[in-house]
Amino acid sequence: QATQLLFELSREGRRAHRLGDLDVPAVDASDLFDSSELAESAPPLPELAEGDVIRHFVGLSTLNMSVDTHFYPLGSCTMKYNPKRNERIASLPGFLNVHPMQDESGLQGLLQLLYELQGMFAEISGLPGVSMQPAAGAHGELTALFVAAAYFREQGSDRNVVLTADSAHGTNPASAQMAGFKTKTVKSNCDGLVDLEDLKAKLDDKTAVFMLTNPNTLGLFDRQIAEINRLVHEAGALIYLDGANMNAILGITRPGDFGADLMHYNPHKTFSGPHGGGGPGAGPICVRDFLTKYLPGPIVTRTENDNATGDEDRYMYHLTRPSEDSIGRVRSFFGNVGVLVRAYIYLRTYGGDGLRHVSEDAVLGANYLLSKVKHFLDVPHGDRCMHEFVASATRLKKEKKLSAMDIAKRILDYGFHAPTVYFPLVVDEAVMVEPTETESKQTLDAFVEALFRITEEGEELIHEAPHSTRISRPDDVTAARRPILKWSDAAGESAS
Amino acid sequence: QATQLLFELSREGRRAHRLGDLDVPAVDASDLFDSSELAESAPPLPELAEGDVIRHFVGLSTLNMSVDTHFYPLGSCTMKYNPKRNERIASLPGFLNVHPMQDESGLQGLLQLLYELQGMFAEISGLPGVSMQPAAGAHGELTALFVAAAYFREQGSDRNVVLTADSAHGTNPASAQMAGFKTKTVKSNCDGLVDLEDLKAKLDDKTAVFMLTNPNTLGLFDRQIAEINRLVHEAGALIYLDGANMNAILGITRPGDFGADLMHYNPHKTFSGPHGGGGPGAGPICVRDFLTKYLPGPIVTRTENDNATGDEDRYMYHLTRPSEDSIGRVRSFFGNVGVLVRAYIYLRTYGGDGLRHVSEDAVLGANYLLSKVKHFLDVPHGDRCMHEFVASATRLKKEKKLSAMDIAKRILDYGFHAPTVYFPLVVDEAVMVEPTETESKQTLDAFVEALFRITEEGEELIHEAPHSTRISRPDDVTAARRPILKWSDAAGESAS
Amino acid sequence: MSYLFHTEDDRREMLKSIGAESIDEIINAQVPEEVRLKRALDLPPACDELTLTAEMTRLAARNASADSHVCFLGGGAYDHFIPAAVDEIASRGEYYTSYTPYQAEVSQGNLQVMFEYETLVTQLTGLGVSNASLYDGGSAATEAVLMSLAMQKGRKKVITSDVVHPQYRDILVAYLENIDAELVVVPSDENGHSKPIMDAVDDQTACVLIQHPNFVGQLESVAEIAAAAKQSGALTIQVFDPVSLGRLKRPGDMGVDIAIAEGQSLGNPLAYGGPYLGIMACREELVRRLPGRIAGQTTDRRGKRCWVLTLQTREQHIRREKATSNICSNQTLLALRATVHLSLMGPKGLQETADHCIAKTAYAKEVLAQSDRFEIVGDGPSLKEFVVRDQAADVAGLLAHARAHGVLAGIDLNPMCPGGSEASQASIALPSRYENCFLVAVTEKRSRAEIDRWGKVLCEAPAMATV
Amino acid sequence: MSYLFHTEDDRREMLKSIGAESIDEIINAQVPEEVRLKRALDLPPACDELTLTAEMTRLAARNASADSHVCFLGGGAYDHFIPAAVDEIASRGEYYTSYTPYQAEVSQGNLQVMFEYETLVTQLTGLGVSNASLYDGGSAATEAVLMSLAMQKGRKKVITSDVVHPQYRDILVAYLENIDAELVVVPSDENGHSKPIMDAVDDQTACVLIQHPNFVGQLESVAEIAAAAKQSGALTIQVFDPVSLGRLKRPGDMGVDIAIAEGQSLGNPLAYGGPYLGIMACREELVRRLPGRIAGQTTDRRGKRCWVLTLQTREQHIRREKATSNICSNQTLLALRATVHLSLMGPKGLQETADHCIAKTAYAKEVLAQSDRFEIVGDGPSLKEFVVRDQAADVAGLLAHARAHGVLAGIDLNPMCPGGSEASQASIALPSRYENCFLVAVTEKRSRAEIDRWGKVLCEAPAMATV
Repeated sequence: QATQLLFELSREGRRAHRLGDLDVPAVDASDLFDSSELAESAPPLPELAEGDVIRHFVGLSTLNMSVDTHFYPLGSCTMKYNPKRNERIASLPGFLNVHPMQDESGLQGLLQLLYELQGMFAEISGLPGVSMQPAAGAHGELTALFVAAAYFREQGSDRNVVLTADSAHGTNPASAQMAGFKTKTVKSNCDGLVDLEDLKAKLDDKTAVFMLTNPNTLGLFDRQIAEINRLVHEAGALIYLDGANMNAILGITRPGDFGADLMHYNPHKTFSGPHGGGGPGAGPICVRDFLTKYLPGPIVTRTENDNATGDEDRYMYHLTRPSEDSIGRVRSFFGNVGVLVRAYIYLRTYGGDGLRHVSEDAVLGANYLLSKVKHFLDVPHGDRCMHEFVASATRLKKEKKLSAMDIAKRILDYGFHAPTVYFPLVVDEAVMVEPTETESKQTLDAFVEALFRITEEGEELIHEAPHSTRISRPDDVTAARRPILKWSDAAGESAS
Repeated sequence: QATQLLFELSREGRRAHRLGDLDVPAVDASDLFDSSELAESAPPLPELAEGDVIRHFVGLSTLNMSVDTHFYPLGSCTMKYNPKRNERIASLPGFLNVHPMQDESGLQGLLQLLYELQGMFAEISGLPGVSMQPAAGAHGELTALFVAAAYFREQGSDRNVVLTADSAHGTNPASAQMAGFKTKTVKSNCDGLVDLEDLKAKLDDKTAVFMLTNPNTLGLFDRQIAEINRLVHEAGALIYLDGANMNAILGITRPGDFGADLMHYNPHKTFSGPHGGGGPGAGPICVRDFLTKYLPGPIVTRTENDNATGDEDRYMYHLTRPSEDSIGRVRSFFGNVGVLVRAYIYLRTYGGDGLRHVSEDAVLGANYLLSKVKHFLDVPHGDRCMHEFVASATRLKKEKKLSAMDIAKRILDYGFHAPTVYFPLVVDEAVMVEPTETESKQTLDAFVEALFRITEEGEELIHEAPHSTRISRPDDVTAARRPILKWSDAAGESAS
Repeated sequence: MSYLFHTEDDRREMLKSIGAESIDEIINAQVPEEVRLKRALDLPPACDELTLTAEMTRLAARNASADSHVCFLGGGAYDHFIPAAVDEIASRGEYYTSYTPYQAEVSQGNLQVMFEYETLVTQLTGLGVSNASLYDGGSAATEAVLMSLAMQKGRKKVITSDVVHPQYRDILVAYLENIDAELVVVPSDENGHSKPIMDAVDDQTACVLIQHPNFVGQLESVAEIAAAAKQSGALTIQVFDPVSLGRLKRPGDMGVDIAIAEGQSLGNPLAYGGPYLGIMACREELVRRLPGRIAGQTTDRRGKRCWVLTLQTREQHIRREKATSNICSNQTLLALRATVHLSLMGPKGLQETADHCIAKTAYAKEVLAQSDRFEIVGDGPSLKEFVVRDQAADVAGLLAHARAHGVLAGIDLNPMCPGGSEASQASIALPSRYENCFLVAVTEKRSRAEIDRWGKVLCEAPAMATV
Repeated sequence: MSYLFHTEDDRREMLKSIGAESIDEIINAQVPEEVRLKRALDLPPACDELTLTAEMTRLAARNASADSHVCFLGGGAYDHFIPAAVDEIASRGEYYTSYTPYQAEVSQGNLQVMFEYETLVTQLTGLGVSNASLYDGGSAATEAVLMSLAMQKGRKKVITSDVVHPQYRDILVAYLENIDAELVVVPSDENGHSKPIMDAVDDQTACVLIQHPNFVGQLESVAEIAAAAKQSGALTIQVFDPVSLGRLKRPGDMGVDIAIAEGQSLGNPLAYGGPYLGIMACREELVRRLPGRIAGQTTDRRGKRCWVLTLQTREQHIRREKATSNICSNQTLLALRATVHLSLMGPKGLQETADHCIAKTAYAKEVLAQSDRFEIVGDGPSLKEFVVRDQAADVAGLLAHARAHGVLAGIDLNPMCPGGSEASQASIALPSRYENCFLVAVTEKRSRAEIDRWGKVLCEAPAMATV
């Protein structure tokens, strides 16, 4: 059946939304405004009935895999179960329909929540300064680098180099560049950890920040962390922790305790999201005491309420504007509050002990998969990992022309989302698997079974996979060479 | 991929819902209750995690066709678009979380709504007495027959026969039997309308009620209605109207105006439902003045409020208990209020004029389909209809062994729900199509095209249809002969 | 117009295909002039979504709800907690906008849910078979009686007790009025137990209908009553409370033949009384008289396990007047909610819920014992519901006072007692011992603070009458 | 534990397969003893759904919302009506629990939505190309500036006006601080128009950033400014209001090169400021510098039309430090909401919404004109937003009074004026003419009764200071 575009469903004169009659005197726009300001006609949007719209978008939704429908072991993305209570509570009008320019006196409930959440982020990270303004992980990275830059600027320092690991997420160097830094790459050693010699060689009096992912994108916790901590700080630089992999270490170890001076969280990953098809996320950052004054604001603070009538109003909560030294804003308004509210509910649901169990089960699941997968796929970095691991299809590629991409495509036919492939760059034909703690052993077993079967299947079957999806192997090259980025009436395109 | 049952997913010790610690002193049930009253263990329900439950039921949902996903031309069922505003408004806590035993003084908003809805039902039907207690159409039928029985009982009459049309829904005779009546069937004539001679022959001083469906299940409005009205009433009987087909005549004609003394509505059909997979519905009934006192209650009434402070509390609304003559209750509490609230929102959305347009477009759509379908399928009862029509596959069956059921099964492959088949019983190999007013011409055209293609397709292809669904042609006979009505651990069943 | 699709062009093209000038022409050819409505319907004018949403929000806000008030009302409908996951599932269009699964191939979702629901009900009740649901608890009780009468041709007597839900009895009266059967309502003993019913059972008795825990919150001697009924060849029907089965013995384990329940408390909102969920389970031998839809397991033409509607020869669309019942819908959406709810609960969750109800109810009784004005009526322990006598004989005033203070404190039993507005005949009245009493339900949702507040409001209420 | 799956049996079997005695053993082998946390995290204890839902409901009720109060606040976030159909779609798990469409075969839903969104944005703006969304309006404005700087190597000057949203300028300052660029904020004229900006454009100017309608609700001479910029070889960036395009000329039709907007008003809830939707469209020639995700059309191996993420060579996961931006997420769920919203609106609905805003805003101005205390500031007509001066110079007191009467009456502009708490530097301050003023937004949602109530509350407020 054809998947038509909205624009192809449109018929002139059809309508969904309508307003009632005006209950105030009507105003003719052309009387009020200069004709040069007015459009000759309304924008050429499609014209649809409400039933059109619902069936169209409900139909499209069924073409997605999602956590609610499929196991989604996408490495580095922490596709865990998204609790339904989070959605319900975050949709209460008192959270959902609150205007960002409201006065703090009418926001005591929300500010209390945000205040407590700041405290929880600080406790989990071991870093006391918190800003919840950044809108996503990469935005948090960038913001933290702005903070570092402001710090060095105030120090009168000319440190302008950021070191990133070769296994790091691509956002690390991109953020560093946007924050005005030069970047240098630190190599991984054969264990997949930071090559200390290379780090030493690159650390100098120009180094501002070493950006570290720990556990790293290979799913390995860097056991040299104490040494890294010493080296970087002795060189006068700061350590930034990419918090993408926090799901491995909640309550087990804290970035602030192992040397990080700044970090960001991905609440849409670690604190159950949801991911929303690629967004929204949030990117709250935590920093050490001496960096707190550079944070963007506002920050939530509290004072004792002298007129308290009970527990409920024991404190007054305030939006405190950032200090003079603040880097300013990185987005409008407070931050991605909707995402933060969900993180708060998640953290309250588990509590401190529970959170440690989350990481324990995430680690257990990944190691269990690893213990099975290693029998038929190479796993270059050993048989222990934290919350994810990276296998390599190099051998299969040589022996059977079976690439990481082929595996990813074929596993879709078995009813699983694909693992992350070709990342991190330090592993050839990488297949990066992150099961998370919210999958059953039955599901993990079924996934391993499917993965194994694929390694035994015929080449042709696999090279043409997936077979069960509506489309298969789209032509990315043509898409990029001759981009079609919008529907056009004139193009005379037809659904197929 | 297997579709496992909940019970097969279960693992001992897994849990979803938990309560917190008791904030009152704990009580040991075995101290409080006699041991003979207590179960030795909790019921053997399945043990699942919340993520299990969500993925299971989200997955199952995708195996349904529904109005939100597919055109659903199921004759006699009025599968129209279910407005999303209805769902949102009906879910407001002030409607959703109201207890049925609350005092009327805390229910003024809801009672106002129900009062106004009673009035709208009366206006649309032309019958002044309304009870909204029945829970479904068939329940409304039964209730109306209870009312008729009570009326004749009070009259001291021994009328104990209900006449039903041979084209009527099966619920008509079944309800009559439950209400203590004997039933006789009135034949249809060759035009598909009531055979007046047969009606005359069967009307006598034992006849209590003639149950009429108008437009009938062939989608035909009985143009002899004035004569039927005269005949039945002159014989001293009452006319009951099966309101299943009200979607054809809203604002066009009223049952009370064409002779009905009692009727029921199907708000889940006519007033946009939704159908909920087969329920809940509602079955409000309307009756003539002289039958009002027999209605089950409570009924909502209103009085002027002497202490009114504005428009909002100008009236006080009351739950009025039924009279002494009332038949009593037919279900607990007020009725299917959630369904009624949706009907109210629907009626307010369209208003009187709009409602007439609903029926006009329903009639237009059905006649349009009829004008196309008649070229390749026999339509025994002419080329005009109201909101639905019945085609026959008799010729195709003879010529190509293509039955109504085959057509129903094959059309599923084209992405349409099947029409109703083998009903009404008066048409051989009946294919009953009701498009409703909420489908676009594009959809109707695509449906006709698919139907036409099927008549041209090869036998084998069709006899094994559907091909695109997860299952095909289940074995109904074995299901009924050796019923398996529950999952059983011992059966050692396995998913396939 | 609101949800209509056709543009003027569409209409023109469609009329052309039909061969008609106008829609009126099509209609007028069929609907005789004499019965046509010559004016517009007199309804409020069409209203847009924005305006209507605002207006309805104001209307909704004028109702006291279990959200705006603290709710201690029960009597067959309870403010139990509903996990968010239940709403998430039930709000999927594939469930709520589909219809009865006539085409099994495109209804496996609903059919499997029905089959799972039926299985859960058998697990819950300890009985062999369940249907896919009925309208509500009250009408299900009557359907169980009708089923018993049909099973036991010749026996015309239906015996029940005056502490079975008055509304359930009201329905029974309405249905039995029209058929050849006799209803006997046996008075309960002074503590509100129905044991006296045992003496009324005879060889003319088709069935005995009891409720356990009963309407006034007391437990019944179900096993004994069922044994006595069985000895006389009568069937035993028990109205049960699903939540109580977290602790109490299951109907099937006490010799009950047909168990029915209001399923609202399993994940369904209060909704001012409906739509609700009629649960019905019975012994396997009775299955062919069971009313309502039933889903069963079978295989498809490729041998795949699947589900279908089955045993349809009981139903009206095939059997017409010979059907077991006229019921042709079922409460699938509410059964779905119950299925999801029970899946989330599991055995432990259900038990925990029952335990919290028990403990909180005991605590509520204690709180009220502090005032001389109130007396707990009945000698037995309570699961979640109990009766309180207001010695000041001002129940209506008391409850109005509480409501003004944000508490729905209980259900006034006076109107249900003999002579009361809801007791139009003796067969549906409560015993007169419940005059000046109110019924209180305490679910797991009620916090200690709420119970304390309830107690405080009641104890501090002014007494308009005196003892 | 909450959402965990593994039973003790599961854990045992899994550890056995791993060859470890315990999870601790696995962890301790990797995380050195010296950095391990030796205590439990100091967080509130685990909380069950019932308790937490009740607690959060109380917390939510302590906020004044656009539901509990009548909202006249704007300033970049607006209380426009959101049809129920938008929530229905966005609450489907297939949308909100999926991730970035890395595997196109199982992400065609999201990819097609992105492609439709992009098309709708081009239809709305009259520009050739759109990305699939950015974080929010404010950061999108800065991304547009960065894009302009990158396009125009050598030109370092960024020119904007003091009536562009102060927070948007605040973001710009933060970003430009770290790179080699100069920000010039040109004062608006006495009526709040940015025409003086034209004189500041020179051959060092990379781009001109204006807002139309601007922060104080006035229209700008966009076409003239864009023409002047073009003459100097600079790009013009316009911050627009999507709803205004129901009536106003589209950015692309006025010579604008890059148009950005806050997309919140297209079906996204206020949510205390986020998550929001950054809309960005530009002329087709600029596409290879566009930040963020882009979906494009292609065909699959069988020739079927389909959609993929494309032009990824701009992005950080391929280009790393050479990427056009570090942005690797997008606001798909909010873009979905906007897509559904615009589909429901259509051209007529958008126009009707703009017309209602215009009429209601005009009416609100009239209502306030009845009081001597208030003066409307600015000479132009308003689409939905305008500035009011409180001649009694007590804006904070006035707005607090209104809030106590259930009305969120406007945004106090004092803190944004020079020396105010939100104007830490001159480049982000409003002109001092807006001292003692507040900003009012009137959307189509405000009924006449609500506007009258707003007027009454304001006019009857006690004046603490005098003129």
